[in-house]
Amino acid sequence: MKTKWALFVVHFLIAFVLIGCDKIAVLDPKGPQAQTQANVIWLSIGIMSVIVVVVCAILVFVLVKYRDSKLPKDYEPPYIEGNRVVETIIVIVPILIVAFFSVVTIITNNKVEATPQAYKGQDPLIVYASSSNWKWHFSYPEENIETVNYLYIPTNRPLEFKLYSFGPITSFWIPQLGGQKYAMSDMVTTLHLAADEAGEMMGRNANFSGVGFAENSFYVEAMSQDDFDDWVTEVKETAEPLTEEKFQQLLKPGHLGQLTFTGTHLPFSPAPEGEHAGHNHGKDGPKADTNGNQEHDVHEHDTSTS
Amino acid sequence: MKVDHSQPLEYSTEQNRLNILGFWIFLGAEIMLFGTLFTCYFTLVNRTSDGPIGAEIFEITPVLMETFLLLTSSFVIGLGIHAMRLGNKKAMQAFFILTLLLGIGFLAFEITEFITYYEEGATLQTSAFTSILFTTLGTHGAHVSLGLFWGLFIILQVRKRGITPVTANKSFIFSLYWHFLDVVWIFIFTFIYMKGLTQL
Amino acid sequence: MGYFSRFAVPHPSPAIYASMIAIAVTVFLIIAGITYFKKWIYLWDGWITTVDHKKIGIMYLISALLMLFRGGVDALMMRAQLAVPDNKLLDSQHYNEVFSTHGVIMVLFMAMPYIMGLMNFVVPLQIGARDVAFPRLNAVSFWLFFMGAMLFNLSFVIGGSPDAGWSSYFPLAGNEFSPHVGTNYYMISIQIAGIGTLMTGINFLTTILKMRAPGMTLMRMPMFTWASLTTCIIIIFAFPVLTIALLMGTMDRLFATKFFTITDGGMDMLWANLFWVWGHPEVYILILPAFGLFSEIIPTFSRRNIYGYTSMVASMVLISFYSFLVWTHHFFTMGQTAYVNSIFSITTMIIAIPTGIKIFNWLFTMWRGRIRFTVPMLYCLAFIPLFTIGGVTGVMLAMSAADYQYHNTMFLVAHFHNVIIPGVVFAVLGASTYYWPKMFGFVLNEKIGKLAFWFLVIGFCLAFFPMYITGLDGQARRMYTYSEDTGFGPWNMVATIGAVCMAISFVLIVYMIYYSIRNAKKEAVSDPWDARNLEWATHTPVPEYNFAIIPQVNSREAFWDAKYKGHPLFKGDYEKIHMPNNSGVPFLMSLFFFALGFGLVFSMWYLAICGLIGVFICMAHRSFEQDHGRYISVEEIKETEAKYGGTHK
Amino acid sequence: MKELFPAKQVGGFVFSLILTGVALLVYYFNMSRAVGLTILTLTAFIQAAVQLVVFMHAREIEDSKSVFTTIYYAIIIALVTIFGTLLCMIWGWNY
Repeated sequence: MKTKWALFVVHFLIAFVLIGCDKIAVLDPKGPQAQTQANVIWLSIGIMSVIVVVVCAILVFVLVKYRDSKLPKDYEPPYIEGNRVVETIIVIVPILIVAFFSVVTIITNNKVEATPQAYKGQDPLIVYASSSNWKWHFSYPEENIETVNYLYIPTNRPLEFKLYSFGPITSFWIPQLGGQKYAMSDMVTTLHLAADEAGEMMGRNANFSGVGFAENSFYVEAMSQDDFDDWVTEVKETAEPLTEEKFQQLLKPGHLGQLTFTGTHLPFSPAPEGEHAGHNHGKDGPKADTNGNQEHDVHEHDTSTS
Repeated sequence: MKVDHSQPLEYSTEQNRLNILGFWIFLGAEIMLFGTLFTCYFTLVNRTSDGPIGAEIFEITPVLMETFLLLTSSFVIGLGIHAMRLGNKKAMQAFFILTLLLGIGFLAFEITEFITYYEEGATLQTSAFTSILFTTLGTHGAHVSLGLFWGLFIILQVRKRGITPVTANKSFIFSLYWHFLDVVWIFIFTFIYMKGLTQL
Repeated sequence: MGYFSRFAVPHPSPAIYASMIAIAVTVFLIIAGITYFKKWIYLWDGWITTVDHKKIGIMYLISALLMLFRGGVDALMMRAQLAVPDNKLLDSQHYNEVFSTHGVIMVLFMAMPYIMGLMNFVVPLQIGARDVAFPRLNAVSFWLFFMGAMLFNLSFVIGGSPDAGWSSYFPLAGNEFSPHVGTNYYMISIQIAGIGTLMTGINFLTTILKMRAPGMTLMRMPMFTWASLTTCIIIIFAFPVLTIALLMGTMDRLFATKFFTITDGGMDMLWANLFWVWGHPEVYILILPAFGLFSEIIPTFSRRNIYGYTSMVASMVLISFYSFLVWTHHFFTMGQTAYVNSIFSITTMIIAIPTGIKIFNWLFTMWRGRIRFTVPMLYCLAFIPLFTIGGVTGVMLAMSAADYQYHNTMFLVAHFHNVIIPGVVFAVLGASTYYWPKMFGFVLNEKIGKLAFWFLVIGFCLAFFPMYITGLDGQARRMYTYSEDTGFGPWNMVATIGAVCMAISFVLIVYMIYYSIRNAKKEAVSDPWDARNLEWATHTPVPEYNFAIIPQVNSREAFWDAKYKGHPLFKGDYEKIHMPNNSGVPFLMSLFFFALGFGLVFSMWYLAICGLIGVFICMAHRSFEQDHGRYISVEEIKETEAKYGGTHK
Repeated sequence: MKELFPAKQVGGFVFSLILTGVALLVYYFNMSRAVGLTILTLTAFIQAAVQLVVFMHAREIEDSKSVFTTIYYAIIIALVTIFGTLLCMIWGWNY
């Protein structure tokens, strides 16, 4: 009876997990980077389950065989210092596993930190994604449009996200396209992604950033390049221009719906990269552009002394 | 309390040996403390924002004076411990007092230096660089100031109670502390001042 | 009123008002109770001024248990809030405060002191010493931790709790985004407790290096002592980093320095870096003593010596060193290049190797043993598979390409609870049951203990395994709510049910203690488990001098060999014993620290300066004080030994 | 009077002064970054070693093994922290 129940529970759990896995975002990739990561995850789950099974098997064996109640009354456990061979095995095998994983990790690190292999050579779409409490601003400098809290991207083209923040550290994450990366206030990080197929996705800030954090998510839609171009044209025809004044209003803490503008905030509030990087600018924050010369001097000290 | 006469007075009891080893381990932690400050200093040294860089505010003369004063005081307290081992209470006290005077001299130079920095517009709040500069120097300076009081207490105790296993132990541990502050200063001198002045 | 308005909680709720009243009532009842039963003098002489490592250990344990319940209530509140989608039980601000305090309390004010308590009680007994190297400093350590914990808990009712997470990343924790005093509390209370911990590290390292019984070479030390030694090394070199990080954070908040600010060259990455330079070794500060405790319990209940002693020691030493080489894996996603991430990925995975060796050695210790399923042993047996799962998910997290997907999600939350709960919590609960007879002279009830154990294990699995799945499905950690269409609902409900099971288990543990105090046979048993190491060679309860005669050690399991191979442990005659005097100064000094901390939190400079002067006066007092301790005469020893039934020879 | 000034201590002091002087060369003469930093690092560590051995009597304590282990361990961990931090915040970061 007991075994029957146990079997039932195990079956039930396996079925439950399998049904669940179908829809698990990270394991349901829509782009090459997420695919790489999902592969690593499945590979590590596979090898790691073997280790867990081996440990559990030894444990069960030992517990069944050497439990007090099963042993003869006069059984006295021996004194065993250790065994060279056994100890070598339990050192060597983990070392081999770690060595294997090290190779995997070096290869995949370089993969996810570069333009996806399949789309190499193509001109990437550059999107400046900046966060403010608790919104995401997406600037398309080449298309010269800007959106808030939603992101339209073309499929089959490399995407280069330039991330930074107007406040606390946030983390830009679209699970189905690839892993996250931090957006910080005084420097720009780069995230390489790409979408293989059209579809709707969830994106969010994954790093805790205060009261409005839970709702700090955005809507992502991948579409063909043609649809994307149509959308850009449509935006340019219909959307209001983004003024500095308007942008300052948008930065105020709070939540906003989805907004669309022509023009980006980059001309009047440049991203903290290059000359505008955090370690160069002064009291005025990312906006300080007027005393560029003076800053440049400081910058030269930087390179000479670091 | 068992006293082992084959060893110098400061090592002569079990508790004394424990104290000295414990203090060495504490110095290990202090190395890490200053190591962290140096970590932060090296990370932030170029983040000068609108404020001055090191070469603009550092001056060689006061730095050399501070170095000389602290080096000498470290030497003098070494002589003090030597005198203590010879049992020469008078010489020991003289050396300890001289050490503290040199320490006060060092602090005086450092404070003047800080005032100059402030006058030149490099304050604690100017930039990440000045913040970490003042914090690193200040942590060392605070250690020296604390050492002055500690040394004074020990001189008073030696004066009143003579050179006993207890006071010898305390004096020796204080000397370790003082030498250590000199070691830290060597690194400050090298990696903050010399490196900053020469802009290497 | 203007003066007092700073103490107001910025975001009050009925729960906070209720706690204010509850705290006031409890404090009043405690004071009234002590006064009514005339226990003030007993409390002062017996506990507050004590320098006895055993009593300090027990005080650590009591404080840790109290903090466990505070942190546990936080956990329950979080789970209750997340049980169903769009729940309105807590609002965002409260949820943020709750998870921040939960993290800080569980790591720094529960797990750490619990470990410190066990170290305090067990290590001197295990190495055959009469006390630690610096008994007075030990009292200072405890009281600093205690005052730090009290200061931190005060934030709940005065001024508001910290709400920037237990890692308090800047600039979120800076003045601009966290204007109320919560984060000041965080910085200063951890600083105070951290100074205490650093002193404990120095104290115990000196003790273990210098005060071992004659014949106990380093390679004959019991496993828990080895674990404590390596832990102390990590403490000594990790905590100064925290000291500096907190100092810089405090200065940013109180004196407007520019370390981690957005403007003027400040670098928010540096805080994350410093925090984890300390934070990763801190994880091993928790887990190494836990490994040590398992290595004590498993041999005892397998009736066998530990398998592969040398490799066990080597792996702990390696872990203590490697723990300093891996910190960057906490922020793989911060924008370093692929090669930096690869380096730290590999160092992180390397740490799994010594840990794996330990797991297999424990398994082989049970092999050909004679396994008894007592409560402490059950915790060890549950630890092995569960910790293995936690460990292998750790290796998964270490692969930085995949970490981009796990980072900041419930997967990560599941992982570290999966190592800390089976690792540390099971260890301390098992060890408390194991050492309970030595501490209090009676054995805890097995039946209730086993029931609590099963509730805990099943509750744990239910609570944390679903998080692996929701994490991979995109549930970020620290989200106070989620919408229905995310599909996280059912899994979170399971997790909440698990949390309730764990809560029941802790209630059962309290009931077990109560029941055992009432019903257990109070006959002094000095060796109830047929154990193997020196801590069981002395009487129960342990006399204040621990051992009337310092034991002579000539093997790794001195007490076992004394029992079964007839090696004489206690040679020679009684001699007068030197013991340190009690002192109220440590307590007083930590009170001044408390005043200093409270003054700093609220920028009340006069109070802070007074506190600081008080601290210096205490230090000066210590410098001038002539305290040579006292002697316990041979007659007294004879009397005590006769009362307990004589020294085994 | 002479016995109060042992040769070992005086020698150590003079040596320290010389090392400081050598470090000063970097200030007074123009030299490349590599040479300058090497001279500074060497003089600093040698001077620290002189303090440790000559003045702090680190060798004569019966636990000198423990003492040196502690100091070496501290130095190694401090260096790991310094260079590791620079690696992930400065050198290994794309500005």
